[in-house]
Amino acid sequence: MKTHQFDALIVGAGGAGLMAALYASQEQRIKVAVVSKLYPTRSHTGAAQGGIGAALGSEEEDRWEWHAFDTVKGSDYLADQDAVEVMCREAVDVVLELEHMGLPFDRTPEGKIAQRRFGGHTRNHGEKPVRRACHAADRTGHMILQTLYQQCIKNQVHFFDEFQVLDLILSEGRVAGIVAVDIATGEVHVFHTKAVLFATGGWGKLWQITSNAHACTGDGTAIVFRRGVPLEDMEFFQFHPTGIRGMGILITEGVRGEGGVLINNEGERFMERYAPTIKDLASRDVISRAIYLEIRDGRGIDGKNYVYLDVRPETVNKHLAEAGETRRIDRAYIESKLPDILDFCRTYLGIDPVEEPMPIQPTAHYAMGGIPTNVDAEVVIDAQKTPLPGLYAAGECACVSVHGANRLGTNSLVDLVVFGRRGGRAMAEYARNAEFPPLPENPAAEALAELEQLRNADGGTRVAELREAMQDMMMTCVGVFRDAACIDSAIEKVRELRAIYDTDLHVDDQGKVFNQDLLDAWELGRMLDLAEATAVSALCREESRGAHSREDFPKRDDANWLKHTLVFRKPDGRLEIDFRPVVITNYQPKERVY
Amino acid sequence: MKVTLRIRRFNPEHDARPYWAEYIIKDVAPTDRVLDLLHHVKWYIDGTLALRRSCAHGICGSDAMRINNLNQLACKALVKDLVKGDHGTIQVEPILGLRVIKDLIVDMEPFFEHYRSVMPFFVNDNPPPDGEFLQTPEQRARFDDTTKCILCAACTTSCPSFWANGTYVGPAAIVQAHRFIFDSRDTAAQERLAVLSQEDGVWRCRTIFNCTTACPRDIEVTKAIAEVKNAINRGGVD
Amino acid sequence: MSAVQDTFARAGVQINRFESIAWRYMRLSGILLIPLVFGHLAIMHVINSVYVIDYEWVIEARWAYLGWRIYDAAMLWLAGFHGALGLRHVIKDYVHNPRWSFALSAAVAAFMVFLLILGSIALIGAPFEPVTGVPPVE
Amino acid sequence: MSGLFTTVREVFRYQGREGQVAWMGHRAAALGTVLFFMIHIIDTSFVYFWPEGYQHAIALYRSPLFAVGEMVLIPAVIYHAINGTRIWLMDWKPGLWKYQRQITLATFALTVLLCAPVMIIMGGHFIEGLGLFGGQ
Ligand SMILES: Cc1cc2nc3c(=O)[nH]c(=O)nc-3n(C[C@H](O)[C@H](O)[C@H](O)COP(=O)(O)OP(=O)(O)OC[C@H]3O[C@@H](n4cnc5c(N)ncnc54)[C@H](O)[C@@H]3O)c2cc1C
Ligand code: HEM
Ligand code: SF4
Ligand code: F3S
Ligand code: FES
Repeated sequence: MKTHQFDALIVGAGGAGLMAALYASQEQRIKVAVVSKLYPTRSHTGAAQGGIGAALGSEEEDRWEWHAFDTVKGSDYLADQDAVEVMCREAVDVVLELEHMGLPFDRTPEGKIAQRRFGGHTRNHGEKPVRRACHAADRTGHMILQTLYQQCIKNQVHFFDEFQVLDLILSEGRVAGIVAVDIATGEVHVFHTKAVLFATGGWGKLWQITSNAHACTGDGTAIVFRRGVPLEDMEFFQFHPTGIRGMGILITEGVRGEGGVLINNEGERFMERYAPTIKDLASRDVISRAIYLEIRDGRGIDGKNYVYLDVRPETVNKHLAEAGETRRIDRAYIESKLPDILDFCRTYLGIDPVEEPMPIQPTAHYAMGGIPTNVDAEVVIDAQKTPLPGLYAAGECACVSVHGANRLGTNSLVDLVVFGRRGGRAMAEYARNAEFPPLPENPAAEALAELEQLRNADGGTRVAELREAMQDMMMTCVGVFRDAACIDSAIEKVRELRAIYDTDLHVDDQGKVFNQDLLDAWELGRMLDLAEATAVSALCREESRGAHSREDFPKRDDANWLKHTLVFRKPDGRLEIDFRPVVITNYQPKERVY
Repeated sequence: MKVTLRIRRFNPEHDARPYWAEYIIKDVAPTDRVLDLLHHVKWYIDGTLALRRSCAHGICGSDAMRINNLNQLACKALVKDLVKGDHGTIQVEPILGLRVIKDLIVDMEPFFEHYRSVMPFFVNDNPPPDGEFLQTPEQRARFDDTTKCILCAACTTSCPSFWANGTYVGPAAIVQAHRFIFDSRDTAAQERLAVLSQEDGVWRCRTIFNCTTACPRDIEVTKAIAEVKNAINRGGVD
Repeated sequence: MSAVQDTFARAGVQINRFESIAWRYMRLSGILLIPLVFGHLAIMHVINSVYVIDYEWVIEARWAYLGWRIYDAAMLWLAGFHGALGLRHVIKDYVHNPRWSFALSAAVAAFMVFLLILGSIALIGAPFEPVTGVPPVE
Repeated sequence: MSGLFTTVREVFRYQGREGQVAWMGHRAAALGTVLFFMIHIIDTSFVYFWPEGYQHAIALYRSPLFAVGEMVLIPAVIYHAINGTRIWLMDWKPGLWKYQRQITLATFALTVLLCAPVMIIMGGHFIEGLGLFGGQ
């Protein structure tokens, strides 16, 4: 077993991890390294399409306060408004900083960063849509990830690529290191450190249909959870309304922005019934619910579990005419605005969206909840926001909370870079002043024991079977719609699956080199933890807010539920719930109408 | 339909040399990805099969491999384009010119070493402006194509010049350099051109075009390389 | 795993003029060789043939004229360098041991220089009238 | 891994398109041409250094084996020249990459077109030279 010593360690090399790495490594007096199970440029940040929101006002007047209002409203008033203010204020600065790092944003004719409209982003507290999403074609996330990685190379950040982190080491009430396995050799390494920042991304793979990558298994979140850190707002998981049927590949909101409409099996534009004013441009949670209701009432296409997203020029023009607009679109326009989407559909569905409607269904997309932190990305471990010294988290795995019950499009990328930056700075500052805590004896013992147990698991259930059972269960009972009975059965089921996992799992590969079979099994263990935490939190929240829709409690209930949930895992494995009030500064909760 | 999947397999812990393994997979849909077939093998037949993948839709660059003797992303190669009729064979091998670690996984380090050698990062040491660096849409369009690269290595490992000699920096590194050389905001074009003008730089490109065919992002790789060659010969950009 | 890399290590290098010139030379000489080689092929292999060509023919039909000597010299030198540089490509591709690679390239270069001198002496030195007493081709 | 062996094997396995075929041909033709070029300088220099030797060399060139070699060499040179022009064109005008397949196919076609009459005439010389039908 190898042991390394670094003052500060970053786990995960997506947008949040790389931004933190850049900032932490600017502090010359400390040694920093990044540990990532994927090669950095493979991180899921690269999949983000639409844009990054910042009130730059390149194209028209905009203020960060308006951005903050939209974010709070989008969150169904569950976001902490102090954090939202920090994010929206710093967004402007951080986007310019990205540009100074060479990020190739699209340009306005004057040469400024180009911005476009996006769902929920408005001028002057809801007056009308505003251009706020800074973008590089429909590849914004790719550009952010590449740019940050390039800067890390320039600044000679130390990387441990394809090292999977298995455990967090605590000692004397603070962080002492992590345990990771070098995937290429199977060797376990211990990293002795003063500070750790988790930026391990989301866990869309808990669900069957997801826009998330195979690597999005929520490892970091589950690791700290097992080490006693609570998880905040786990019941809020965003379902994006438009994923390619059966595959979950994301079809950006931009399609509807360009005039695309949702159609059921009767050829009806059903959003007219659910959101009479803005119809297909209502917020993500509203549309996902509407699609589900259509499917449930047998109005899915062929009675199956999907509907159509129709962006054919004739359809769009018909609706434009009905709406009294003069604008008309044609084939060439669609080709120029949505090249990647057309490519996905042509490649994977063999259909041309210009000629045929796209079969879509809601797809599990984004974790609003996660590891609770304050605005400096310090992980806090109770309702009083007590920090755990040396532990930080940023990006999708963390919950600051700026997204509350429903994230606005473009706000995740902002979250990554703003809080990645703050976290990087804060951890460097901490690591510079702190002493190395002593490493406990055999720091990797638990992780090693777990790996060995899994390696030798020779029961009768394959990892994939168990994973599918979990994904299926989450999709049915902890998806867009929930109710107590179904969630209850999900909790029971997940505990059953956990029992099988512990006693009857089968792992084929006993080797060391690239033993992905073993690591898949290990990841499944983390996902089961998160599935249980999600279901338990969902059962607890007896109201409907944002992405959390309880059929047995269809109304938002500010009197009882304007608060965050914190789910704790006790050493014996039991889960407990606590609450934390929402921070409200400027915007009092109102009914959310668009 | 039915597909026989022939996979070039190698486990350094057991095998002296790579061998072909065949798996017959039933009920394959024509729209299935090769990645789906590989997953089927890995999840339900033999968990020891090793391959890199993550996004599953051609965005992350993990799963470039040689499918029916052509470099492709397993997640973008569909069965219907590889098999005609209702039974056929699909052959999957690791990409060429890099050491095979296990099954479809190769050692990417030499590839990334070439990548890092071309200074693939934005350089402009002047104090930044208050706002953004201004750049016209035309200046931005000049290097748009090469910003799309996902570092999948499909191009470099399809290049006979790279197969012949791994010291050639390879098309991917040149594409990455191109992205900065032609960026109006960047100030280190000369340094990059100097690096690429060395023996193992652009001259090793013999205009074979395998790279352009292989690129899953439809980057005009050979064109980018030629532009860099011309820039070197002219002593700079424009 | 990737360790810290000195990413600016190669930043001090200068443009490699030799490679750039060699590369351009391949193109330029190629273009110039087209008329020369095609003319040569047409005269020697298509219009005439090895069945016509012999010692006397070469002197009388061709080297008796200074123009043809210059023509051949141009072809000799252009193709000589072109071929040698071309062989260097091939050696660099397939011979990875730097010492072997250098030795082979040097050998090719030396041999090519020898050939160029040999050819040039012949072109300059050959008489403008055929020497008598050379037996006919059997 | 990489090297001569891999390259030779893989250029026949890998489904490269026109460009790969064109390159294989270009290199093969080039190697053949240089080899011949080297021999040819030596024998031609005999005109000055050793006229009798030159006559021997020509006698050798008239043998059927060399006649066949000549029939391979000439097309090789023609192909190398035309394809060399294509390479030069593609490098000089990178924007042509869109038509690279067509241009490469045109290179092949042009080679065949040019070689056909040359081969016919040269074949004629050969048959004549053999003297089967009287000849000189
Ligand atoms: C298809 C799609 C489109 C999107 N579009 C937008 C958009 O337009 N705008 C927007 O704002 N947001 C968008 N999002 C959301 C946003 O992209 C993500 O929330 C964000 O990229 C997450 O970044 P991250 O840095 O937190 O994590 P990731 O980028 O997911 O990175 C996670 C990192 O952690 C590492 N890691 C994980 N587990 C371990 C472990 N055990 N050991 C070591 N390393 C580990 C991984 O290797 C990886 O490097 C989109 C998301 C998707 C899926
Ligand atoms: C007739 C006109 C000719 C043209 C237009 C021409 C063109 C070219 C070009 C452009 C190249 C460079 C290829 C590259 O960089 O990838 C080349 C390579 C080469 N040429 Fe020529 N050439 C001609 C004649 C010759 C002759 C007569 C010889 C023999 C002496 C020759 C030998 C070579 C060799 C050995 C190479 C290297 C091959 C390789 O790298 O694969 N060429 N030629
Ligand atoms: S240029 Fe294309 S093929 Fe090459 S690494 Fe980049 S994306 Fe892959
Ligand atoms: S295949 Fe290789 S030779 Fe050049 S054009 Fe592409 S890099
Ligand atoms: S899995 Fe990401 S590119 Fe194929």
